[in-house]
Amino acid sequence: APFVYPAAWTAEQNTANKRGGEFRDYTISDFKTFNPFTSAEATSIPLTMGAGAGLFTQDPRNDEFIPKMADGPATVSNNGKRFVVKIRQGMKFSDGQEITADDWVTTFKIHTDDKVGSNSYDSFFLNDKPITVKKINTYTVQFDFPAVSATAYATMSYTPWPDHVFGAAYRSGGAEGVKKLWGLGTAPAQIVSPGMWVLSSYRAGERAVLSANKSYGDWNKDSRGQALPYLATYSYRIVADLNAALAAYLAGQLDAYGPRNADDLAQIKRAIDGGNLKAYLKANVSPQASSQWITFNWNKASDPAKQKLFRDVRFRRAMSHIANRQAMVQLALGGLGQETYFSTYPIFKNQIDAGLSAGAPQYKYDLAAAGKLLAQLGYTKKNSDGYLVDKAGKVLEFTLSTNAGNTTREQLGRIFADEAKKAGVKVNFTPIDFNTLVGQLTAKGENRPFDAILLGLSGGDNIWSFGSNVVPCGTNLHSYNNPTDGKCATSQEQLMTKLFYQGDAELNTAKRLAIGAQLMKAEGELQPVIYLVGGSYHVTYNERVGGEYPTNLQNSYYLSRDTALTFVK
Amino acid sequence: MTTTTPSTPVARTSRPRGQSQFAVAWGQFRKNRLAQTGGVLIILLYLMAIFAPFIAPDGLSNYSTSNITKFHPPTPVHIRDPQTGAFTRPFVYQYTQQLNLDTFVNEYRPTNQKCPIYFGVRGDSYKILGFIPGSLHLFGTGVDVPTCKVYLMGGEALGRDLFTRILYASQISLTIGVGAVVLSTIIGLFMGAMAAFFGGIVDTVIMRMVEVIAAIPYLFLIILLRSIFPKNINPILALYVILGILAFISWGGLARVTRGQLLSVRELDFVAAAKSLGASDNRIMIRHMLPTMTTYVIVGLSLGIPATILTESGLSFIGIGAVEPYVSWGSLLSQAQEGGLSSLNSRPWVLIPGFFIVFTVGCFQLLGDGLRDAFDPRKRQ
Amino acid sequence: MIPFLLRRVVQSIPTLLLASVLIFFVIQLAPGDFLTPARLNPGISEQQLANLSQNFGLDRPVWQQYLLWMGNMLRGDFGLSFQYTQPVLDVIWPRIVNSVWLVLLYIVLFYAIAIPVGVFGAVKQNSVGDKAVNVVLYFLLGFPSFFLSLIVIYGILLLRNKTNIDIPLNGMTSDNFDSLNAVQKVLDVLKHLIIPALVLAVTDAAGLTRVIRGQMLEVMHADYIRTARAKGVSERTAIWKHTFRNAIVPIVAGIGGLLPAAVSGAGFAEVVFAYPGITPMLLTAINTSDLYLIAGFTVIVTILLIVGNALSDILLAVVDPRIKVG
Amino acid sequence: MTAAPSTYTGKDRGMAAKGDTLLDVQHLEKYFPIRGGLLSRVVANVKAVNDISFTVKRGEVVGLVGESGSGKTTAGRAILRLIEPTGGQVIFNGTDITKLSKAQMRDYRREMQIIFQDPFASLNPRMTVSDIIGEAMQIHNLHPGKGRIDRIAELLQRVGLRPEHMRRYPHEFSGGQRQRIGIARALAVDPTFIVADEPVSALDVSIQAQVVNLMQDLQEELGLTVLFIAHDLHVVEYICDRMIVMYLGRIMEIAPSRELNTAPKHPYTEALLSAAPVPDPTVKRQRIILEGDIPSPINPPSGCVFRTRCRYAIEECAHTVPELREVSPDHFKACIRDDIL
Amino acid sequence: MTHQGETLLAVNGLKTYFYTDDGVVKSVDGVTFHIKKGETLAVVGESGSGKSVTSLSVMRLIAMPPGKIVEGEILFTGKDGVQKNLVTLPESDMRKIRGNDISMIFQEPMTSLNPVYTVGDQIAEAVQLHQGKNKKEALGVATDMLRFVGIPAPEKRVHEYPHQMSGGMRQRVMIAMALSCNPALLIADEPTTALDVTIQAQILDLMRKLQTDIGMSILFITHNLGVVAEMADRVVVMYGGRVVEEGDVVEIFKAPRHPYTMGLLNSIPRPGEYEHIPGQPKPRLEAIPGNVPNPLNLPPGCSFEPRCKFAVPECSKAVPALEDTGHGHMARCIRWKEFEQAQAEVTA
Ligand SMILES: Nc1ncnc2c1ncn2[C@@H]1O[C@H](COP(=O)(O)OP(=O)(O)OP(=O)(O)O)[C@@H](O)[C@H]1O
Ligand SMILES: Nc1ncnc2c1ncn2[C@@H]1O[C@H](COP(=O)(O)OP(=O)(O)OP(=O)(O)O)[C@@H](O)[C@H]1O
Ligand SMILES: [Mg+2]
Ligand SMILES: [Mg+2]
Repeated sequence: APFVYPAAWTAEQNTANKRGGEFRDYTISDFKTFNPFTSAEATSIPLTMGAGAGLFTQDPRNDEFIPKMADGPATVSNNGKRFVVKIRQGMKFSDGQEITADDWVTTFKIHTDDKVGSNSYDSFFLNDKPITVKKINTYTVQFDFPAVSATAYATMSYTPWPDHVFGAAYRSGGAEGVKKLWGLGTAPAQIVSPGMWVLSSYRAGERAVLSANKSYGDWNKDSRGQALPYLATYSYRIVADLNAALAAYLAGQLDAYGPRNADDLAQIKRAIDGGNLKAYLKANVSPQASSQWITFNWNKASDPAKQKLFRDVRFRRAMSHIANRQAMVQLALGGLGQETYFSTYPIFKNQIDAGLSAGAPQYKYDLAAAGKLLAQLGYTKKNSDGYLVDKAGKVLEFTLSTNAGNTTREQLGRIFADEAKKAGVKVNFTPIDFNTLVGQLTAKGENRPFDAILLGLSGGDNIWSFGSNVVPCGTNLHSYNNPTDGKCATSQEQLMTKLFYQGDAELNTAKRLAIGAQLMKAEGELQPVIYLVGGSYHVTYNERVGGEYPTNLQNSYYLSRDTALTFVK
Repeated sequence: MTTTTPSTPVARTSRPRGQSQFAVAWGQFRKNRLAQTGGVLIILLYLMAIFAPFIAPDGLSNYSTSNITKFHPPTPVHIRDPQTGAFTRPFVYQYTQQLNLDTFVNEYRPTNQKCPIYFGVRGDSYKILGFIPGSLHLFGTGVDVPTCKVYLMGGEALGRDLFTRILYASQISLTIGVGAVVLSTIIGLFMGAMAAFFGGIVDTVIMRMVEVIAAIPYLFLIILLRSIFPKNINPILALYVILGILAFISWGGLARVTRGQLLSVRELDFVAAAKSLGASDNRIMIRHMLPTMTTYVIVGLSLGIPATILTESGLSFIGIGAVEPYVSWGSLLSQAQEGGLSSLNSRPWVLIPGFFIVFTVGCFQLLGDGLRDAFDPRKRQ
Repeated sequence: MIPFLLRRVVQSIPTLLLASVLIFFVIQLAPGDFLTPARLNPGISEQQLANLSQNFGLDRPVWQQYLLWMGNMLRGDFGLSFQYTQPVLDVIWPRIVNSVWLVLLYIVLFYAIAIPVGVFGAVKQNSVGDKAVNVVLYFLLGFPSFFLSLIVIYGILLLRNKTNIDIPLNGMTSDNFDSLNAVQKVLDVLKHLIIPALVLAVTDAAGLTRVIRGQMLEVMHADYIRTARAKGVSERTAIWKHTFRNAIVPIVAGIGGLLPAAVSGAGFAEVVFAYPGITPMLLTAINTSDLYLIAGFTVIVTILLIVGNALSDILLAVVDPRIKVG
Repeated sequence: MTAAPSTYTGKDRGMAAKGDTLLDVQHLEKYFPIRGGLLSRVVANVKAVNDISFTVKRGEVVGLVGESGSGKTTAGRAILRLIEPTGGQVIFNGTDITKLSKAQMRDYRREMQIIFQDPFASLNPRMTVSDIIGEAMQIHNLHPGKGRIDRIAELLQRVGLRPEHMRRYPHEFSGGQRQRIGIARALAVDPTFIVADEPVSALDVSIQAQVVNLMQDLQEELGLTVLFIAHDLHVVEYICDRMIVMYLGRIMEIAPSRELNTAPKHPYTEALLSAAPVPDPTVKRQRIILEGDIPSPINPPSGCVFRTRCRYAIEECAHTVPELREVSPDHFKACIRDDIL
Repeated sequence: MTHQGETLLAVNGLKTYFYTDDGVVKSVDGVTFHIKKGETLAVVGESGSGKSVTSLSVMRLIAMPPGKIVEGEILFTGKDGVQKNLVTLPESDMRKIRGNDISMIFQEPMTSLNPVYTVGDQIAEAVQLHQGKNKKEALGVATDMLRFVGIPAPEKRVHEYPHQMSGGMRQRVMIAMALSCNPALLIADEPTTALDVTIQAQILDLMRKLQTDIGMSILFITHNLGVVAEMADRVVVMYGGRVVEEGDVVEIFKAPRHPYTMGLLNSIPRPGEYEHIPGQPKPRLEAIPGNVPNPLNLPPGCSFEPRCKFAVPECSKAVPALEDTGHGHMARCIRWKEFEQAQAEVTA
């Protein structure tokens, strides 16, 4: 039986059964490969092709996983660590070959071969322990997790790539054999897709055109039984930057655009009002799924005074008081954004609300409060330049870096530095090269090469919205404290680490939210990282296309539409 | 009749002092109106750059986080009282702003609050040329209403006064151009002279270097070279780095020309004459051969500077030139273009720095061309 | 001819080698490597990073990496691009071809503008027209190409809104490119190329115009032009047949060397017009430290330069019989 | 050498008697390599000066004539070591100066000077006249201090210019005046020997005589020894004591001036004399017109280099390089035929 | 002695000025002379005396601006027998005369040929222009002309470029080009100055031969009196933009009436005239003192006055007139009669 897309997933039913047509999307960086195992970009051909192919899919109405390629819910055993999944029968790849358990097993194997270098490698490990995937029979796969995981369904929902292509190459040529496949030079006809789209043409640096995979329609229907997708073609135009994309969108050459800020919105609105563009535009649909923050280096053996300062919670709280988030929203985000105080993105409202009601603190803009805290640290006098000095006459100063070229961050840093000056703190703000910055941030040891860094993170899911590389001690992005032994420096950190793993293994949503709330409270008090502001998510698309989500389902996590249900009016 | 002494000089209005090459060139140059205009304008530009802190009403990075003035439009200066129509002290109106959530345009409206403009007001303190301190500004709104400000050329993304920033930016744009070209000229002359003088392996090595540098497209080379230096070096140091890189990639042409010229000058009779007088190689090099490069160098400088100003603006545009808190015209433009189309149609004043580039380069071109013509021996008898 | 070209190739080998060493050296000096961004990815573990670094050969010493690459290059293998995990040549070749098209059109337009204007300036030396053209060109010369490109794009957008003419904004081909026939394809590409090429040509033409004008003026005073006039030839013949042919000799000599500069110069326009040429890809490659891709580009462009120089030598021999190629 | 006198005595500076050999050129050769090929190796040589030998006596004026490209300038400069000779010796005042080091050579530079053909290229356009003339004094540290200016003024007057010309630049002078500056420069170090490389060829007819006369005066007053290069036989005929005729890098004939002009013994000299137009419309004479052009010095004819244009050439001329031999007192020729002229 | 032919070219009161930044250069200031059919007229004078400008004025090849023919007429009787004033002739008609009725060869054979075209092409160009022949025929004519001027293997040479030829050869090519349309008048502006004596002799010989064959007139510009003596029938002596003396060649050499001419004749070395007796001071040339006048700033009176050893105060008052001293011998000197007398005494 086919998978039926719920009618509620779209605001506008394609009752007239409009078919064919093209959805014109854009991307700002050229595609690097068609190979799903070596691809690492955010927008990639394999990702697009594989859309709609996964054992489970998240329902935007309630965030629950529902069976997609799976024929029904998984059978869970072994204390929630074993999942046996039956595969929907009758599914075919775009080349007509049937999709079977072998495809999942092979895909898993290749992803977890370290010689392949797949970007998904890590997602098949839990705490360094591998997951195993086994074929039970042609239509049954079995997943064994090393531990209970809240994100098990997300993990199992990877795209199955054809065993008859990759498995064959892997068995004969190993990792190298796989890597050789599906480069940009590969003829589109040779490319096989399990998902909604299949590549039909590609022009380097300009455009990729995908066409509907006919086989997909066999097992995917709309609520009235029509095969999906409705569209015949999905195309990407490769543009230099978002300004170019906006220009093309305004010229009617693209069907959708992700407005960044008030400027973009104003342009679009102006074009719409001027009658040059027939488009839908809604601002402030939801917050963005990302964060901007400042982290202080606790591992500064070379400068014990600074290390002591950065490790002092009062100092960090003072810094949070200094961050004029209001001005940041107004100036850097053009008024369209919100203040943030936690690592959880504001889009994950359930978690935020849980945290706030559990009493997670927010140290808001308050220079006076900052001054008091700093005075407690011994900074009571100001010198002739207006900077606070300690008893020895040493100025309270530190260097703040961010990656050059990111205007928003540069402005955030500017504002932070300028406000700090008002409070008597000298912040030497320098935008630096991205690679250097990341090198500094991820450096390990007792003496790491930075004072403070302003950066942002995005990515993660809405099941357990804390970063596995961020919260636990000893992980890569535990940016404030990353000593050689990877040990926590404070009890709060230990608590947070504990809570993180606890929540990650909690299958019950409510309980998980509660654990998260505790985590937020610990984090808020410790202020290891000062969270600043987050932008808003806006939606606009050309009115010639329909089939978008109902407005209440649109947000920066699920975006504005499912392409399967999109059609050209 | 065997006298060899010429009779009184024939028909020559004898001048007391001789006319050097430069005097002749100057005479030629004086006739070229366009070039002179260019030259005068350039002098004015440099004066503007030197006295930027005084001319500018504000400090380079001053803005308010409470009274948000992001992209404040230029404020027209009024000299008549709107009611009486009588001439008054020049003034501007204070503006209010409001984000229109329908059009998403941040709307600015003049209020009735008049901000009178005073000349010679005290304000931000500064140091001209790095050592002459001062806090006097050519003009400003004084301190009557603290939120009052003149925006002659509007405000930028953080609400900083663009006019002020353009003036400060000119310091960097104009010095980097000159600095890099002067430096590359020195390197080029030195390398060319070395190659010509020592010949053999030195010559080969230098000329190979020139070739290699020329073979790699300069844009790539600059970007690559810049990436060697950490970006978190002191911003002022970053400027020197760019200056150095620009000089490094552009000395090749001059070195090649110098070498060629010196090799050919070496064959000239006046060099042979000096040699026959027993002049040492050093003396021949310094007194006779290198000076033949002066014309080329002067012209090269005046034409190389605008080219470098353009390159610098391009680099700042792609984000590897001037970094905050320093700005150059190119980086101002880069900041402007981040707004994309909005910069063009809703706040075109952010493009003004671009016109400063165009104007400066144009002036330099006029000057350079004039100099080239002035030094052109074909233009003389 | 053949020995001459051979000689050129032989002579350029050291240049090429040195250029590649320089590039390698510089890239290695730069902080970070291809995997730096991956280190910031919360989803990638240390183990995984070590795997990747081994896969890319980044764990080996620089000189080994270099020698390996050099050896392979001599066999026509430029190595694998990290980003694309594909042979470098496969990745960059279409970009180079695209850039060459743009640069060629740009050069054609560049000459098409500069030559008539320069000749006009020389023939009507110091006339009002000459001066006016000069001033205009000077100020065009002052426009950074990216700035002019921005303004032009805005202008096109306005024009499109006003007239509904489908003027391409960026890219190299239209969306329906694949469904066009050969002639239409050529026209379509041309339509996309013309504006960036024109912007580039216009901003640069002033320089050449000055050179041509100066050359023409110089040649116009040559004895053989007087000879031609004494023969009774018309003004047009004197200018175009006798003067021009001689005036362009030094310009022809410089055509080859123009290539790398043009590739660089076209770079800004490629970026602003989102043209799928060398520079945008190279910038990404530099940002991602895609070592072999950068080195590959440099080598190919250097080869282009050498080819260009040889070409201009041949051209030079055509316009100037005094030059003997052989 | 003793310190230079501050004024000219107008006489020999008494080192040796007039008439002994001052300059002895032996088998002088200068080849210019022509490079080419893959590795830019020397593929051929321009044999600009090809084994020439002659002597110049103290106080003598010797003319060196020949058509353009015959190697006169090259010979003159090689003698002064302004270009390094490829082979042979230049014995000046008993010393073989080709063997001297650069530093040693500098002392000899005061003794030997040169005057150039091109009055425009030979003066540095960036230096004033006083700088140009004073440079030599500066180098050899002659007349330091105030005296230097006086000396320059004196030199200027000596060559027929006025002291106030001192501050001017070369381009402000006419060709004849520039040539005078060039002469003053050469005289600044009180040389014994001067190579005058076609000093009047580039001058106007009416000015030529002025400069020639000046040279002649100076030579007599200062007792200079001069090698006077010219391509026009007539110009040098009366100023020179002896003349050397060159063709394609080799000496064809050496003889006292008058004898050479009236009774040349070499076919080339004969043709050269005959070709020169006579400024007398009433004289209508039969001329010997040489066929063709001068052959290339890269690949000169075998045997006698003149044979290809010689009307007396015989088979034998192609095989032997004729030696310069004395055919009458003080008269040398390089021709194997004695039966002609 | 003079040919009794009719006048081919008559230049009357020609004034050609250059308007430069530094002032007006009166390069040619009232020049009058004529050439008869078949005659060779030599123009001598020093550098800058206006010889070339005169000839270029006849061709109307003066660069305008800065040059301008301000006054005078140039009357020329072309092949069609019609007398025209070249000063006022429309440019298109003038083009028909250039290269066809009047041809010109220049001083510098090295630079007077276009380096990028074969010599054949360059000769053929004139033929195509004036004789309406097609390219192939014109090349045939070019080959014939090369043979005519004595270039060996003309069939091969016609396809060669100027740089492949020596100076003498190029000057022959120039002559071939000039003669290719059988001009009535050949203007030769110092055609041999840049050449070696032996080559000069070849070229002069060739020119004389050709003149006899074709019967054209030659305006021969030079500053070499020896060449004048060999080539000319009549001589015009120029100084400071003016004709100072004109007359039959023998007259000029034997009985000069202008001090400049005399000075010039005295300052040139004559072969075999000076005997140097060892021990005696050497003989010397007589030189004209002073410098060539600055054309921007000519003296008000006789332009030779500052250098003239016979100058009297009147000389600087006004420009003397060009007076006929008999036998068509003209001189521009107020004291010519005294010289005549003095010479008569010497001869007597
Ligand atoms: N630097 C050089 N390199 C190569 N060949 C040279 C060089 N200098 C002179 N020659 C050649 O040497 C030969 C003799 O030249 P040189 O200048 O000595 O002749 P010249 O007799 O002085 O002629 P002219 O009368 O033209 O001055 C010529 O063929 C010339 O081309
Ligand atoms: N284009 C010009 N602009 C200004 N002055 C000029 C120009 N052409 C010639 N003259 C001046 O006209 C005068 C006469 O020049 P012309 O060339 O006729 O002299 P010439 O007698 O031919 O001398 P030469 O023997 O050097 O060829 C000179 O003083 C020269 O400076
Ligand atoms: Mg010479
Ligand atoms: Mg002349």
